[in-house]
Amino acid sequence: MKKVLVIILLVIIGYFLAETFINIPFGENRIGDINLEKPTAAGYYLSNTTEKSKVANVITAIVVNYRGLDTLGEVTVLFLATTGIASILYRRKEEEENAETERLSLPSSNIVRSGARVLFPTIALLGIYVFIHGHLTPGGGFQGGTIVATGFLLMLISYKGFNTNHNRMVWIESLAGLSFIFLGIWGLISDNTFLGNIPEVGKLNSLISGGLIPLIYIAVGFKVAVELTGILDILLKIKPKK
Amino acid sequence: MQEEFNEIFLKYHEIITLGVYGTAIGLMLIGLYAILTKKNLVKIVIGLSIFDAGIHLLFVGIGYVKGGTAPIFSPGYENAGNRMVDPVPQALVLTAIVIGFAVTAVALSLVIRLYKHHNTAKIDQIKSLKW
Amino acid sequence: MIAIIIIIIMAVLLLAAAIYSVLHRDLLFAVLGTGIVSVILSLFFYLLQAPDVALTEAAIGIALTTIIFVITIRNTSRDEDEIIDKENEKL
Amino acid sequence: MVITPIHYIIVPLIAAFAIPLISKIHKELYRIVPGIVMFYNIIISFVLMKEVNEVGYISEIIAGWEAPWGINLIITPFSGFLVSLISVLGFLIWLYQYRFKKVIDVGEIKSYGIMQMLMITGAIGIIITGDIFNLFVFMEIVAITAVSLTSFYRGRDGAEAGFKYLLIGSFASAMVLLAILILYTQVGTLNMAEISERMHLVPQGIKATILILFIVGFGIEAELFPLNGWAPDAYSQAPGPTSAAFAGIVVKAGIYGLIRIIFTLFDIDGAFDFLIIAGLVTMIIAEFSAVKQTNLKRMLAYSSIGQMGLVLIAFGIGTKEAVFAALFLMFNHAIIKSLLFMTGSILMYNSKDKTILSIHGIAKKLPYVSILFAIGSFAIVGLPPFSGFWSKLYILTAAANKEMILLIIAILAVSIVEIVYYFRVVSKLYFAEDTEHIEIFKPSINSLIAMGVLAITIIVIGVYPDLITGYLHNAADMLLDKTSYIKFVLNNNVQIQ
Repeated sequence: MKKVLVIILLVIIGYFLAETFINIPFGENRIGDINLEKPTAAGYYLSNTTEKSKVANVITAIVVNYRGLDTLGEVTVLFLATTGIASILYRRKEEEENAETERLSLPSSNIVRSGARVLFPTIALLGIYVFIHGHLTPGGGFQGGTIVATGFLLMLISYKGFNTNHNRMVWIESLAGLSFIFLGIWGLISDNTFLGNIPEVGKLNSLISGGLIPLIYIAVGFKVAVELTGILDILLKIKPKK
Repeated sequence: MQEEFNEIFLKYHEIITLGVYGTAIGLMLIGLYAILTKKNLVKIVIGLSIFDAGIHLLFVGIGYVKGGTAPIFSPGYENAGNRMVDPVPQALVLTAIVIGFAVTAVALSLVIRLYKHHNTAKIDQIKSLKW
Repeated sequence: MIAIIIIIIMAVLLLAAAIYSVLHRDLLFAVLGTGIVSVILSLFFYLLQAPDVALTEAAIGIALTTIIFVITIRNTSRDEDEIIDKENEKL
Repeated sequence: MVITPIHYIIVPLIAAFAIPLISKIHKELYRIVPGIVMFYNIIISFVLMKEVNEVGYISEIIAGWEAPWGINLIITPFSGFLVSLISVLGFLIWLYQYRFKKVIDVGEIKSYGIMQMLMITGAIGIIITGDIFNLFVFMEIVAITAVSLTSFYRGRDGAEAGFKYLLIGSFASAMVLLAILILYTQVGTLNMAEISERMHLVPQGIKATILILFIVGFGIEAELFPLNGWAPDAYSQAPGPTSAAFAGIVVKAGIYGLIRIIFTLFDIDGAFDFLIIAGLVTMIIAEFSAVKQTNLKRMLAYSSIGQMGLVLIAFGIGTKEAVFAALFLMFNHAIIKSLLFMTGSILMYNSKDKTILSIHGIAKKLPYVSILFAIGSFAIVGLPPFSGFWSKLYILTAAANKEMILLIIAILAVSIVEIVYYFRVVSKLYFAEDTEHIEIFKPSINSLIAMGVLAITIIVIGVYPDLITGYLHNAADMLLDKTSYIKFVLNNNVQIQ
């Protein structure tokens, strides 16, 4: 009975959504001419990014520079998720000592372990490559950071003894977060706006270009990698049911 | 391969429209169905992530421009500014995906804690609060 | 022509995987379904000229979301209705 | 260094990222850091309010891109007023919870401080940002911290209330995301001033869809009926200071979002009638549910929902006078309800089973807390020497000027209900037979100071309401003046030095 009601409700919602999106034609050019004096926001980004920011990937320019405050907020959300999960699943000291920490792990045969040992540096390098080249190719801090975290995941589940150095993680996380903000404050001092960019360095489509944008994205990459590894580490350490 | 698909997108426009919008709205409805009818907390979180996936697809869908290329001025595309897809929804959906992951992770950790206390992950057996 | 069929198949598969993951009683398979949804979704993003989003969805949606779901299921119950578990406890 | 609105965001973030490091260096320092940040927020508010009263608006652009292209932060007399209120409350809540007894473990208090501080930052961000997607991001910050704080205590119900909140909250944010998406296809921009300027180009049907999505999205934070199912659970399960922060800060941000969307983005007929009806239904249902509650914090939560309904009614009346009254009520509700939650959680902590029944006659043992609770109760129902009286009076006169007789009757009837359940608690505190109590936990001196400051504010504003009415009139004028806002953000974008 409840299911029937829900399905009727869903049909109504679906109808309204379809009705709305029929009026929004797919594939229509809503950007308009990008060379107008006052283009739309998207048009402005497309026509000015290469000149004013010297960044080839427009998405990176938007994420890090035009809408940099969003990205700061996004990094904060991940940070808060790590903090929140830690506090939700927190165990007091005495509980911690009593519990045998046994992580979820693959059947640890030699093949798995040596495979992980070979794969881990490759994955980590790939991730770092992705976030260093964020301003040139698709990808950036978030994608690269996630890839690095996947590498750590592989190590965590294939080596029982592999422990992330908690102290070092805290340092990297804090320093990456702080360097994001301080790069922003650099802009506040030199350009009088928070996150203001200094794009004079380098030329388009070379590794050193885009001013502070690649630096910020690298900081984001480190922070995301450590935060996601932290989340996985906390979740993997839960004592499973018998 | 992307260029080939662009030509096809021009040719069979209606079908593609239906494909993208229809799939997106379909995903949202399926997710909503799971949220509303399922009793298992893990299933509800799965529904939530499917619902989010639908919205993300809608975002990318409305940013698409017929015949456009990806908004990256890589070598050879320096003057392609006028035939690129809309970069703004893509930037927004990037943010939304990461935030969605954070929310899912928090939700799942709550599920684990609820399971520890009640030894069940079903709403109707977790009785202390009204649902 | 083949390409258009591929796209239609992708759309149908996407919805089928979503329905499968909502309806399947074994949560591990349901999570596998969401993984498939993410894979096809990131292909969709790639075809809609959004390589950045495709990469993000691939990294976060396929790898990380799936793994945290699996961890959760390991710590809770694998069966949606928890019948199997209860029976196991009796034995 | 010149003080600009961005300090509201970067200073707490620096502190939050640095607290894990600081905690390794000094054990006491990281408890104080949030307090320093909150105090700095008060200084920022002080400077900016002074400036905004001379200039009218303060706008700050970020990353060097002017208004429609980049994100901008904007302080108007209205938002500046709310932000100052939140800053002061945030500091007092920190003062109240400093060395809060129940929070003992080091790991926990670290994350507690970070989350509490960033929840307040998120609420401030919602209010000062001029960009709609940025608003969504800040909303998520508030949501995630609120969920984690709700399930902070080890007990079993905390996690449940948290999950409920998270489920409803992520549904709400999905709705906001969808609304932003549809809005973007119609106007091609995310800057609120530009959206407001181009809104007349959008067809009515789509406009209504967007409005509904936004109302569902923000209605959840603003505790609008029937979207407020999370509120009583979250309020009653969260730690005491967090409940105070919910009532004083998070809800204010939600209401602000709703009001801002309706006032600056939309001009649909019927939106204001909708506000009145929604507010009325919310108020009546919440106040009647409050009567039958046995848990004090749940009762306060329902009362809080009811008051938010009254705020929505006042905004819905729509005249300058009514908006002024609504702002006054928001101010009053923030300070009074925070005081009630602070005192109430101490009373609850000393009762045996967290019910109203078990705090009989506790006034002899906790005299200061009880008298502060009584002041709060008298103020919130609107007795004359306290500040709550004036806001209710202004709302009633605004309604009378528009000849809404039924509305006046409804508000008065609900006030009687309010009086019934608040006086029931107060009379039991003082006059009921003494029952046996568990060991009494005396509030620390700093929490007494925090509560005392709030109580003194209530009385002072009650005696001299003119102290803040000037600011409030100014704020109300600016809220209704949509065109000068657009003009300021888009054309006259002079950066404040």
